[in-house]
Amino acid sequence: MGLKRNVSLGTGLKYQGGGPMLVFVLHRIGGLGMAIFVTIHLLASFMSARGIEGGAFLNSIYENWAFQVFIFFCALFHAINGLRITILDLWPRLIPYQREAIWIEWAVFLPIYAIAVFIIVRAGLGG
Amino acid sequence: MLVTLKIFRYNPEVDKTFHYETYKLEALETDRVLDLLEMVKGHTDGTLSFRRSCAHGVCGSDALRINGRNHLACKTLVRDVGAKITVEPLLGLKVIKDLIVDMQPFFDNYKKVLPWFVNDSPLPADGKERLQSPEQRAIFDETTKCILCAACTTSCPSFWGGEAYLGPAALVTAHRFIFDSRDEAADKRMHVITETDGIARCHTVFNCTMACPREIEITKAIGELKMAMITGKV
Amino acid sequence: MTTHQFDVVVVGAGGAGLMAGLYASRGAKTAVISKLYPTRSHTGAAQGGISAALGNSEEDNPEWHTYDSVKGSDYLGDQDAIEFMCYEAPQAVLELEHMGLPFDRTPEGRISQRPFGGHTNNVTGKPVRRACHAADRTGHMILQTLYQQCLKNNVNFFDEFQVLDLLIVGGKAAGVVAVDLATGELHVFQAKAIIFATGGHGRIFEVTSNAYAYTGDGAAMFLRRGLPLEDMEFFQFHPTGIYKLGILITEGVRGDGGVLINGKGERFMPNYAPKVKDLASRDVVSRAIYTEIREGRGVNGSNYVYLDVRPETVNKFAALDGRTNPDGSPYIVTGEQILQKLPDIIDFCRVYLGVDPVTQMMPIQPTAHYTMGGIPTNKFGEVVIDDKNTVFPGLYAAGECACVSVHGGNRLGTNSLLDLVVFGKHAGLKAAEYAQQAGFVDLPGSPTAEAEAQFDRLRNGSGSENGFDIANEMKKVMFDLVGIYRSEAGMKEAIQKVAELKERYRKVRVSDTGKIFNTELLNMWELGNMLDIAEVVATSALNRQESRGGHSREDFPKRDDQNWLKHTLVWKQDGKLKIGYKPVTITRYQPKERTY
Amino acid sequence: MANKSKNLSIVGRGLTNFESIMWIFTRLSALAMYAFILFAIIGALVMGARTNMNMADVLRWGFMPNVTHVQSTALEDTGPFASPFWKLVASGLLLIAVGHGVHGLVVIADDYITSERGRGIVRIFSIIMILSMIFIGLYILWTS
Ligand SMILES: Cc1cc2nc3c(=O)[nH]c(=O)nc-3n(C[C@H](O)[C@H](O)[C@H](O)COP(=O)(O)OP(=O)(O)OC[C@H]3O[C@@H](n4cnc5c(N)ncnc54)[C@H](O)[C@@H]3O)c2cc1C
Ligand code: HEM
Ligand code: SF4
Ligand code: F3S
Ligand code: FES
Repeated sequence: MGLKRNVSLGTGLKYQGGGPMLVFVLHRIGGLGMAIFVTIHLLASFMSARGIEGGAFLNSIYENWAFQVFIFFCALFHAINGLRITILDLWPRLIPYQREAIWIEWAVFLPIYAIAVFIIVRAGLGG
Repeated sequence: MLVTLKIFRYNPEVDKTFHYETYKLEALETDRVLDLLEMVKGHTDGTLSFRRSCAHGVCGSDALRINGRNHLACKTLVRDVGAKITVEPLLGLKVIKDLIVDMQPFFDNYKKVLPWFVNDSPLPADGKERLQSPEQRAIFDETTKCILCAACTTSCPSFWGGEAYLGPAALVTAHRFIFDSRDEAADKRMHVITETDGIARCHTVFNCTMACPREIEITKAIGELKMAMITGKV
Repeated sequence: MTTHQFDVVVVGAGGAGLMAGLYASRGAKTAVISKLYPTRSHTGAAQGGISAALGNSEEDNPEWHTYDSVKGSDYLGDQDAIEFMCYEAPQAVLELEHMGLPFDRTPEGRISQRPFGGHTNNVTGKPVRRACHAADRTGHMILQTLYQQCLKNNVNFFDEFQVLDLLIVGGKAAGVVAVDLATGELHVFQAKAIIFATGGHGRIFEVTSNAYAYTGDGAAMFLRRGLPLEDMEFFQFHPTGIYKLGILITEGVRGDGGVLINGKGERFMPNYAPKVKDLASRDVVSRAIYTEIREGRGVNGSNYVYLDVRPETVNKFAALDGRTNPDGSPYIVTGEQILQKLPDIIDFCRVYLGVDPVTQMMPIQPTAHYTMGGIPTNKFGEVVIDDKNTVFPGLYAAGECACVSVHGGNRLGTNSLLDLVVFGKHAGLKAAEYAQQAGFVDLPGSPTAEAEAQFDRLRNGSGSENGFDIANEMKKVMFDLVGIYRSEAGMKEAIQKVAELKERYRKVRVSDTGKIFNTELLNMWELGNMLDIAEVVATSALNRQESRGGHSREDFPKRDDQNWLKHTLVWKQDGKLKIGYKPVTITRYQPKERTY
Repeated sequence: MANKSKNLSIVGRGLTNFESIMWIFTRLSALAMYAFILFAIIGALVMGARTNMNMADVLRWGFMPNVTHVQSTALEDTGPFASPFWKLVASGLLLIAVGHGVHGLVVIADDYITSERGRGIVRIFSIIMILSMIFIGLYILWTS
C-alpha cells in the first residue's frame, strides 16, 4: 500500500531550500569532483611514470581548459565552503549568522573564481 | 482574490501512480492554505485527504510541501505564498493517500533517542520539585517547543537519502533531554546519536531550520550536540 | 474485523487519556486508542498554565484555591470534588515536575507561577500567582511529558484509530468499536473497563479556539447508548480570541499585565470588576466585552476590542493598580520580557494578524473555548448515571469530556489542566482496580453492527445535501443564538434550525468510497455527533431559566438559587431528549453573590 | 541548586564511535589542508613562482608540492621541491587528502545506501581505494 518513499534526486533538488541548500549541493559536487579527479590523476601520473600507455591521454583531459574551469570551481568552492562549515561546526554560537556567512562566502569565492576563469580561458583559447 | 491551487493526488485504491489536480477558488489574502484545502474538500472533491486538527500551528498534523518547501498549512496564509499554490506531501516518507504520508519511520527514529526524562536518583527530601535555575532552564528552552510535525526531517537531504538517518526532529528531542540539568541519561543518548546515521549524517544544510514552524534553531541545536560530542560538556 | 482484548481501554490520548493510561497500565493490561497521534491532541494547545497552590512566590493555600473554584463555578460545582482536586493539586504538579516537565523557574529554582483570572488571595482579594507555567505552552509540555512517560513505560498505543461505538451488554461496559484510519478496517476492543477522555465539542460553534477534532465524539456515543450527559448548557466563551479566527490569546497575557481597551481607547474592565479588573473570571470578562460592543464601543463600530500588552501600557496600569513583584518592588516589564514570557502568542499575532503585540494592540473577540458539561462522573472518574450518583460498572471518564463537576457553571483558567492530571490519574487507578476483580463481559453477537449501520447511512444518502454547508450553518446558528448571550426566542430558533439540519444531514452522501484514510466519511460521522450535541446544548440551555456562569440569559439575567441550584441531566430516549436534575454537593461554601 | 554542568567521559560522549572520530577528522583534516596548502604556495613563491606562475599552477602547487606535478608546469627552478623535506610535506598532504576524500565518498554513499550489506561493500571498497591511492601516491612522490 502506498507509493514508495516519495523522493528522487529530481524532487529533492527541486526542494526550495534556497541558499544554504545550494551551497550544500555545490559542496558535494565539488568534493565528488575532486575525489574522482584526484583518483584519475594519480593513476595517470603513475602510468606516465611507469611508461604505461594512456597516461598521456588521461593527462590531456585535464589539460583541457574547460575541464580546468570545472575542477578549479570544485577545489575553490569546496575549500571555501568547507572552511565555513568547519567554523560553524566548531563554534555553534555563530550559527544564527549563517546567512551572513554564506554571503561572505560568495563574496570571497566569486571574484577569485572570476579572475581564475578569465585567466584559464584566455590561456586556453590563446594557446 | 482568485487562487489557483495545484494539489498532489494519489488514491491507492484506484491509481497506479500520482497526478496533480488543479482547482480555482475565491479566497482572501488572510486565508490559511488549510482553509483552502477544507474548501476544496467541502465543495469540490470530498475524497481529498489530509490531516489537520488544531488549525493554528500547535499540533503538527498538517506539515506539507507548499510551493516546494515544507510549511504547516494552517500557519501559511495566502498572502505569504501568492495566488499560485502547489501543495504536495512531505518528501522521504511513503505516501498513503493524497497528502497523507506514513509517519511510522519518523516516530521510530524519535523513539530511538530515549525521548523521556530519566532520573533515578531519590527525590528531594521535602518531596518537592528538583531545583533548576532559570539559566539552566533556558539552555534547552528552544528544543522543548517541538511539536513533532516532521517538517524538518522531511526537508533534510540526508533523510531523503535514507530514512535510517535519525533526522533533525529526533536530534532536537535528544538535545531537549541531554541539556536538561535534571536528566541523567545524557551518555546513553549521546551514544545513540553518535552512532552510524546519527549527527555525523547532518551536513549543516539548514533546510530543517528554515522549515521548522516553531522557529527552533535546529541546526544550532545539532551544532551544540556536536560540540558536546567533542568536549563532553553538557 | 479484528478483535483485541485488554483489561482497560482508554479512548483518547490527550492529557487525561495519557494520565489514565499511564496509571492504568501499572495495574492492568491497557490500550490507549486515539484518532490523532497522541502528541496532536488538543491538550497541546493549552497555553497559560496549570493551577496549584504551591505558594512558590507568595502565600497561597489549597483552601483559597477551593473557594476560588467554587466561586468561579458560580456555585454549581460539586464542592467535595473541587476540594479533592485543589488539595491534590500541589502533589499532581510536583509529580509532573518529577516526570521531567520543564516548568519555568523562579530565581530560587522552583516552579514559576503567574496570576490568572479568578485566582485570588482570599484575604486581600487581589490576584495570586497560582498558575504554574512553561512559557505559554504549558499544555504542550504536559502532553509531551506524559506521552514520553507512556513510551518509557511501554503503554500500548493504537494511533489513528477512531472509536465509533461503545458496547454495553447487560448494564456493563463490554468494549468499544474503532476504525483503523489507515486501512478502514473495523477493530473491536473487548475490555473490562473503558475510560473515555475524548475532549470537548467546541467545533459546534463558529468562532472557536478548539481543534477540528473537537467534535464531541465521546459524549455523542454515550448519548446514543442511552446514558445521560450533565450540564451541557454550560459552555465557556473565552474573552480573548483572535478576531474572526478564534485562536486563543491566553489569559496569561492579562496575568502578565495586559489590559482590555475599547473603541474609545478606554480600559473598561474596572467598570465591571473593580477589584481584579482584567483578571475577573472568564464569563464576566466575555460579557463585559460583549456589552461594550453592543453599546457601540467596539473598535471602529465593529465587533471586536483590543488587548494591549505593550510595555508602556502594562507599566502605566500596573503603576496605577499599585502592582508589585513578589519582593515588593514595583512591577515593570520590558518588550523583551513580554517576548520571553509569551513567545507563542506573539508568533500567532505576527502570523495571522500581521500585528506585533510588543508595539501594537491585538484585535480580539470572545471565542468558544471550553466544555464544562459532559459525561457525569464522581471524583474517582467513575461514570454515574442518575441523580443518586449510581455508578455504571466498568465505565470511566476524565478530562474535558467528563463533568465531575469541578467547573460548574464556569471553569477558572488553568483548572482544566489540573482536572486532567488529577482525575485522569484517579480514573486510571480505579479502572485498573476494577479490572483486577472483574471479568470480561461477552461481546454482543455482531459488535460492529451499529457502527457499520452508521457508515452505511452516510454512504447511501441521496446526496442532495452538502455536509460542509450543513456544518457551517450549524456553527453559525449556535454561535449567534446559543453563544454568550441567550434568549428564549433565539434558542427556540436554534433548536428548530438544528432539527432541520439533522433532517438535511440524512441526505448527505459521502463521495469517497475507499477504505484507506476515508477522512470524508469520518468527518461526516463527526458532523452527526456535533448535530446531536448541538441539539442537547441548545435544549439544556433553553430549559435553564436563569443566568449562571457561562450561561447568560437576557430574559432571566439573575442567578436563581431557589429553583436552579442543580445540575441538568439529559438523556436521549427514542430520539427524544429527556431532562432530569441532580442536586449540587455543597459542603462549606454557601452560595452568595459573585463579584470580582 | 545544582548548578554544575555535566561532564561526559570519552565513552559517554560517544567519541569511541567510528562516525564521530571521522567527523572530527574531516574538520581537522580540512583545517590541516588549509595549512599545508598555504605553506606550499608560500614555498612555491619563495622558490621563484613569483615571476612565472599562472592561476592553475597555484592550485597544482598548492595541492601537491611536488616536482612531477603536471609536466607542463613552467617553473624554472623546481629543484628544491625534490628535497626530502618537501617530499615529506607532500606525503603528509597526500595522506590527509586521501583520507578526507575517500571518507567523504563513503559519507556520500552512506547517505543513499542504507542496507548493512551495501554499506559493507562500500567500506571494503573504500579501504582498497585508500590503500591503493596512498601506495600510488607515495610511489610517484618518492621515485621521482
Ligand atoms: C487554546 C486552548 C488553550 C487552553 N489553555 C488552557 C490553560 O492554560 N490551562 C488550562 O487548564 N486549560 C486550558 N485549556 C483547556 C484544556 O487544554 C483542555 O480542556 C484539555 O486539554 C482537554 O484535555 P483532554 O485530555 O480532555 O482532551 P484532548 O487533549 O483534546 O484529547 C482528546 C483525545 O481524544 C481523542 N479522541 C477524540 N475522539 C476520539 C474518537 N472518536 N476515537 C478515538 N479517539 C478520540 C483525540 O485523538 C485526543 O487524543 C485550553 C484549551 C484550549 C483550546
Ligand atoms: C581546503 C581543502 C578542503 C576543505 C576545507 C574541505 C572541507 C570539507 C568539509 C568540512 C567536509 C564535510 C562536509 C560535511 O560533512 O557536510 C568535506 C567533505 C568532503 N570533502 Fe573536503 N575539504 C577540502 C578538500 C578536499 C579534497 C582535496 C577532496 C578530494 C580529494 C575532498 C573531498 C571531500 C568529499 C568527497 C567530501 C564529502 C562531501 C559531502 O559529504 O557532501 N575535500 N570537505
Ligand atoms: S523541530 Fe520543528 S520542524 Fe522539526 S518536528 Fe519539531 S516542530 Fe516540526
Ligand atoms: S537539513 Fe539536515 S543536514 Fe543537518 S542542518 Fe538540517 S539536519
Ligand atoms: S492543524 Fe495543527 S499544526 Fe496545523
